Amino acid sequence: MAKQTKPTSPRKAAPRRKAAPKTAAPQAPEYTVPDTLSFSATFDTYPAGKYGHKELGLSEDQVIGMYRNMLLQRRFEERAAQMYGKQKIAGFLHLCIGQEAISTGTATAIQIGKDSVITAYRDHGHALALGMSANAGMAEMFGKVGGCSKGKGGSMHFFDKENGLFGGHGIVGAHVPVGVGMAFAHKYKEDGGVAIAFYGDGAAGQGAVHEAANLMSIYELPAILVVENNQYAMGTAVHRAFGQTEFSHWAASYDVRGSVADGMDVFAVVKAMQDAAAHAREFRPTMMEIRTYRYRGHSMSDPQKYRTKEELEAKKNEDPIIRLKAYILNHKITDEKTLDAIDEDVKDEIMAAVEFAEKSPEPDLDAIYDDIYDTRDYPFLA
Amino acid sequence: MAKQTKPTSPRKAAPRRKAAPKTAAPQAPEYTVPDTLSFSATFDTYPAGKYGHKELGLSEDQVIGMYRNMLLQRRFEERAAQMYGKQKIAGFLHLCIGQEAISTGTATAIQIGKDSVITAYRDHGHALALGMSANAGMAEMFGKVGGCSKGKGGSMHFFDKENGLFGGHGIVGAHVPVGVGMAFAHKYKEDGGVAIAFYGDGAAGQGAVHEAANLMSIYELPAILVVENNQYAMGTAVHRAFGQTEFSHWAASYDVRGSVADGMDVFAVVKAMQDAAAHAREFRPTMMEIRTYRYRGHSMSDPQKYRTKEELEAKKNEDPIIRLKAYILNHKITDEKTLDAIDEDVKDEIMAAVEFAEKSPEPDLDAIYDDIYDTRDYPFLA
Amino acid sequence: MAILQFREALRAAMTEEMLRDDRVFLMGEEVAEYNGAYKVSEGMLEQFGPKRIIDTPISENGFCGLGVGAAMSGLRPIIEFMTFNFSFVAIDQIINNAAKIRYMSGGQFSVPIVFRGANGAAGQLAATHNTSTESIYSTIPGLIVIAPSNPDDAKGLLKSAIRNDNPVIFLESEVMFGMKGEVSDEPDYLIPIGKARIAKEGTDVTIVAHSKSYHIAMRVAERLDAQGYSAEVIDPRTIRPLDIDTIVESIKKTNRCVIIDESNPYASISSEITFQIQDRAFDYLDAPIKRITAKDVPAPYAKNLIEYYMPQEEDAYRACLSVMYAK
Amino acid sequence: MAILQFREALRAAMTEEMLRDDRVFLMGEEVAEYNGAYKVSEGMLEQFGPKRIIDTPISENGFCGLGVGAAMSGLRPIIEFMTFNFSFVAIDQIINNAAKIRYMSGGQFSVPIVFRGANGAAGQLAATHNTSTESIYSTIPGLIVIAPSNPDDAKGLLKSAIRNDNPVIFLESEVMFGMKGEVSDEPDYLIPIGKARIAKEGTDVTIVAHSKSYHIAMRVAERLDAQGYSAEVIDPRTIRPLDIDTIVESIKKTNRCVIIDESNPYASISSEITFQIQDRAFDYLDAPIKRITAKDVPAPYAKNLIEYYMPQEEDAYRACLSVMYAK
Ligand SMILES: Cc1ncc(C[n+]2csc(CCOP(=O)(O)OP(=O)(O)O)c2C)c(N)n1
Ligand SMILES: Cc1ncc(C[n+]2csc(CCOP(=O)(O)OP(=O)(O)O)c2C)c(N)n1
Ligand SMILES: [Mg+2]
Ligand SMILES: [Mg+2]
Repeated sequence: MAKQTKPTSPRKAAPRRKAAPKTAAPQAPEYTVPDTLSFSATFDTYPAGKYGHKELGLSEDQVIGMYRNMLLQRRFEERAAQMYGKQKIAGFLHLCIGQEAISTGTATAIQIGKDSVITAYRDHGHALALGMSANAGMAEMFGKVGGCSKGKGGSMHFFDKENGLFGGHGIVGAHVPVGVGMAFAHKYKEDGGVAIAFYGDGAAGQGAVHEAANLMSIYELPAILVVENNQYAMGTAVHRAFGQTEFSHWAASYDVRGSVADGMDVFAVVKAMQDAAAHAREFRPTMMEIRTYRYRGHSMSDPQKYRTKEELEAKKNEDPIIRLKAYILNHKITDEKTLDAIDEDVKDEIMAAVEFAEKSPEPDLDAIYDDIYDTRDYPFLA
Repeated sequence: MAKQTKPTSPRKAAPRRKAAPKTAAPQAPEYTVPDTLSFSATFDTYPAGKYGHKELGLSEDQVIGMYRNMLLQRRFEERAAQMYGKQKIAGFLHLCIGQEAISTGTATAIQIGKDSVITAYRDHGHALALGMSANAGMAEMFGKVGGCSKGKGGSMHFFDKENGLFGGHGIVGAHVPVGVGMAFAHKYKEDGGVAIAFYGDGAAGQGAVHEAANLMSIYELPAILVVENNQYAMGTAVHRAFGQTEFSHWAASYDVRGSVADGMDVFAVVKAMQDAAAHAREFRPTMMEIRTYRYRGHSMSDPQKYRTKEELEAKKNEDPIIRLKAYILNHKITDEKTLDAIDEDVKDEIMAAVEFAEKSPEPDLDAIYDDIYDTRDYPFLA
Repeated sequence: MAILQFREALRAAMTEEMLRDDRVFLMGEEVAEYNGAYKVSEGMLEQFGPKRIIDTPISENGFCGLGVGAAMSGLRPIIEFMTFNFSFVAIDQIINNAAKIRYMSGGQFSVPIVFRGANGAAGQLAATHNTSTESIYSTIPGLIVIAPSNPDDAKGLLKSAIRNDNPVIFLESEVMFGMKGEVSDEPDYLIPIGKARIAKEGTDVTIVAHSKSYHIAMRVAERLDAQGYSAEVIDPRTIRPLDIDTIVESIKKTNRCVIIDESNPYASISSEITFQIQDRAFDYLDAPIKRITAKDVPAPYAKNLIEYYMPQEEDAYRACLSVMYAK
Repeated sequence: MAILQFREALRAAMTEEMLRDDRVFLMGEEVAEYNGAYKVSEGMLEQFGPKRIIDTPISENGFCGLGVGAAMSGLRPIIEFMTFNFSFVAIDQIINNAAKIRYMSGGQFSVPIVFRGANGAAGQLAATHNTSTESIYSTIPGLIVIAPSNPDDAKGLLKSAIRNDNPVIFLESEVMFGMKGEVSDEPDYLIPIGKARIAKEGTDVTIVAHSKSYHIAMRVAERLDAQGYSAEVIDPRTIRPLDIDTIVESIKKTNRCVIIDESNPYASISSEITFQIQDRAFDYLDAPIKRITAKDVPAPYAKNLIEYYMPQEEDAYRACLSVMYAK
């Protein structure tokens, strides 16, 4: 929690309202310029290796489920890359390999169906974690009617209303205010839900993120803004793009809670999200940084000259899947054989998804006019 | 100076380069999530009543000049309001009455002609402080060819290239990145100049300001961003619009210097600007808050129900012109009679400006096609 | 029927729809405590409270995005732009999110949202504050664009817009907010989106004009009548989808067309209406289609220049005569 | 003459102008260390150093505004949009600042700035990444809009754009970056802004098409030739100001016109060209002007749909036949 020695907004101290946006304006802040002005804040941190499944309230089955889910994401994307090579998939394809703990950890911590999630174009992991079938995902990338968006959206636009996934968005940063709007709706409808908006470190450069953060603060929304800091925006390292690279510190500019979690340890993510969600349900929004790493290029056409092989190799030692596997074995949650079987099972699921995507028909040409408006009764919709 | 206990960007420590934008990327920041994370920062403050003219290096003549300039702004605007009532001036008219110390203090502290300034639509004061003639300003509002912008811009668009005024801008917040571009050009041209962008507290809600602040930080520009916090954006009090109302604290999100000055004391403004300009000339940008108050409505049609008469009256006691007058008399810089003569002189200047504006001709209708492009040689320019 | 100002008609539409459906809310700068910069929402905060009438910081991009997210979540936001000049800082939310999310999600999410506020020129406000945005918004598939010319249409169309399941750009006018007119007080007074209004029947020339320009058209038609020419005046009301059928039917009768529109002309609505007419009624046209628009320049401040900038009644009158080869 | 890729021609233009004038600099996302997302600026960081080839954060609004301020201060920025799809978050800087500051300042400040990058559709990228922006930008007085169709024009026009004292929107194409062609290597190879190119002379029908669509036009013209019809192909190259004289001259000869443009059709360039032709050459037209455009829908992802979305050569061919009443 961003605690400030000199509380600057009187709202800070006041109890948070649980219903509608703020009504009576709180008293105006002190206006005389003081002789000295300083401030300090502390942030909640969620380092790797600090949390175990028991204290997080996770059953062994859940842990195994998380392992399977992360593996599902990994294999799904590896296969997608292969299918891209075979030109079954086209356009931009952004893989989240290395970042799987974020989606899985989040899905574990929130209430799927009740809560809502929005993310950028690097969206496969979040979709699969929230419960989208590999079939629907793969078919979407194949541009087939069996795809989650009927082949209209492709890799960057996975949507899954049932599981609360509000997309998959391609304009960097622009979906973050949309996420705050989802939180607004949760509060308006008083449905107890929280909204989480994921975005990349690069997206933090967009004014949209600043506006969204301030809005969630003043309306006291059940919102969590999460920067998936994978250290690069395409080829731009974080420290080349930002004056302040500690993203959790930004929370102080909006008087919201700030936190930072290690995204290579799924349990750290679970804990960070559990805490943030609990705060959000009481209308205390969080700006969270999750530190992670993408093992692959930005998209399929990235020569990756901006980082060294050594850096990449070093990071691979932190692989969130390997880490969880070690945890499972160390804690004797299950044995290697079972995990291998899971691996096989996941592979089968992905192979089946590829087959499903192959067999799913292309959209009718006439479908180009579907789903633009709620009706096709407009003169220009042939 | 925003000093952080845990310097987050390694650039912080490194000596600032004085020439081109950053080349070699500084080393990446520490990436492991720590067990605890906190930070603190201090900001330079410039309270009212702390500075006298001598320590600021101002001569008595300069002080009298400052007094005259603030009075010129005030009388200019009072007369403009009257002319608006007579429908000699139309459109939106925003008065800076009460805020005059900001423009005059700034103009005193910087190098006019070398440095550059940009502001929002509440621009008369800045224009007159930088040296625009009352004639050119009044004629502009009358929509006459003798106006600074030949009658094309009106009250919101005072431009004065010679004196380094880059406008007068109507889209809230949008001119702030432009100001950072002016700073970019100073550095690029190595001309030693600094650029100052003024904007309102309301404008701080625009993403453009966030982007601009980060850009000036990473490129280490000779820039000063100044929020003229007059406590209201139209009818919206600052604390209804922002989670964090201490605007100087925002500096920490960009790793730039933060400061706050009392805008009702012109000497506080001079000092704050002298310091900021000195830092800027060494490529250390500042985000500055100046606390001020607008005595009039937002524009000419504002019923002002959002504040009480008492609040307004209380603030009138802080009037920057009255304060400076008292200072001058207390310090025996000159006597009441001389100040009265200045007042008369200013009134005459304004009356002459009204006459000038009256007599200045309307633009030719054909001038509607001038100054769109550098040439009129395009088919659609009749 | 009641006599209402344009702004009152808009308020009535919003109020009725908010009473009818509690998913509807109004958000924008100064809409609540200030009662609206142009008093469109006067009294609504008192009536509906701060949960549903919501002041925002000056963060158009942010609160338009917020509206999109709320709409995707099942609410029905009305987002007020103080004026549409300020929509450019938020246009990405409108073009890329509001307009396209239904499509990109394969129809899973709809975005029932109304973006409304003053559009077009409003006197001596200079170049950034006098923009007619209809050309830009109507080129975007996924959007509906409406621009009523009178209080009754304003009410009936705004109610339809709020009930519509698509993103709607609803263009009002600073200059018209005070205009009075008869307004239906039927509780379910809905004017269909996409239907033009034949404001005056005639046989010799068709004048197409929406919003403020419609009133120029009516004056021109009167003058023509006085000269023995019979002008038909069509107010398209909805710009996208455009009721081209009604326009083409009229041209088939009059064989001539003049379009009045205060937008800058290039790639504008008048260009589009011209394309569609010549495409569908080429053989019926006895003269080139003429248009009277704002001049192809940024809006100037000076009184004489901004008056000159606007579409001129006299030019429209003469254009009508010229397409009738009457002069 | 050298054979260059389109991207190399652009790079050559920038490089030459940067060598000629040290006020010129290039700024954008990934233009420097990454060598350009589409390798247009490859090697330029090495050649000119980080003072003049500048990477930005993903802050289009911010760095476009920065460019405007730098241009007002006497520099000559080239701002690269990774693609013009992303210009919508910065459009306010272009419409309200770049385009209008000269006017609002009464001519005191000029804004010599080039906004350049890929425009239009580029395959299976779905709705937000396939926008043709020329209709929107060309409706704005104060802007110049250029869209070359081949490497030689790209070089000659980009050099002219960089030397021009007005804000220029320079529209390239992801799909064309690799296209090769002969390019002049004259040091001062400047193609005048506002002049169309008659790519092929003909007598029976005029095809107007720019950028990628130009290549469809040429294929259609060849097919028509083979059938004994003579098509004239005009590439306007500059969209604003439009060289309508050249187009009208052609129509006076052919009496027929087909426009190919991959923009969404409503209120687009094809609408405008149609207005201007019928306004100026009404009596010369023997058939309605036809247009072949992108479908009036957001761009879909699926392969078959996005192909169907684009202007079809076959449709253009048939449209030409139909305006000649040849089928
Ligand atoms: C507004 C906008 N500008 C630029 C782009 C092009 N672009 C796509 S992804 C990307 C990098 C984003 O980096 P980051 O936010 O860190 O996300 P990551 O790819 O690392 O997940 C850029 C510049 C875009 N899609 N939208
Ligand atoms: C982008 C944009 N949104 C809204 C407006 C309308 N508007 C003009 S001034 C203003 C209030 C600005 O307040 P502030 O920035 O505090 O400046 P002040 O008027 O107090 O000087 C608003 C909302 C605008 N001009 N531009
Ligand atoms: Mg990243
Ligand atoms: Mg203010």
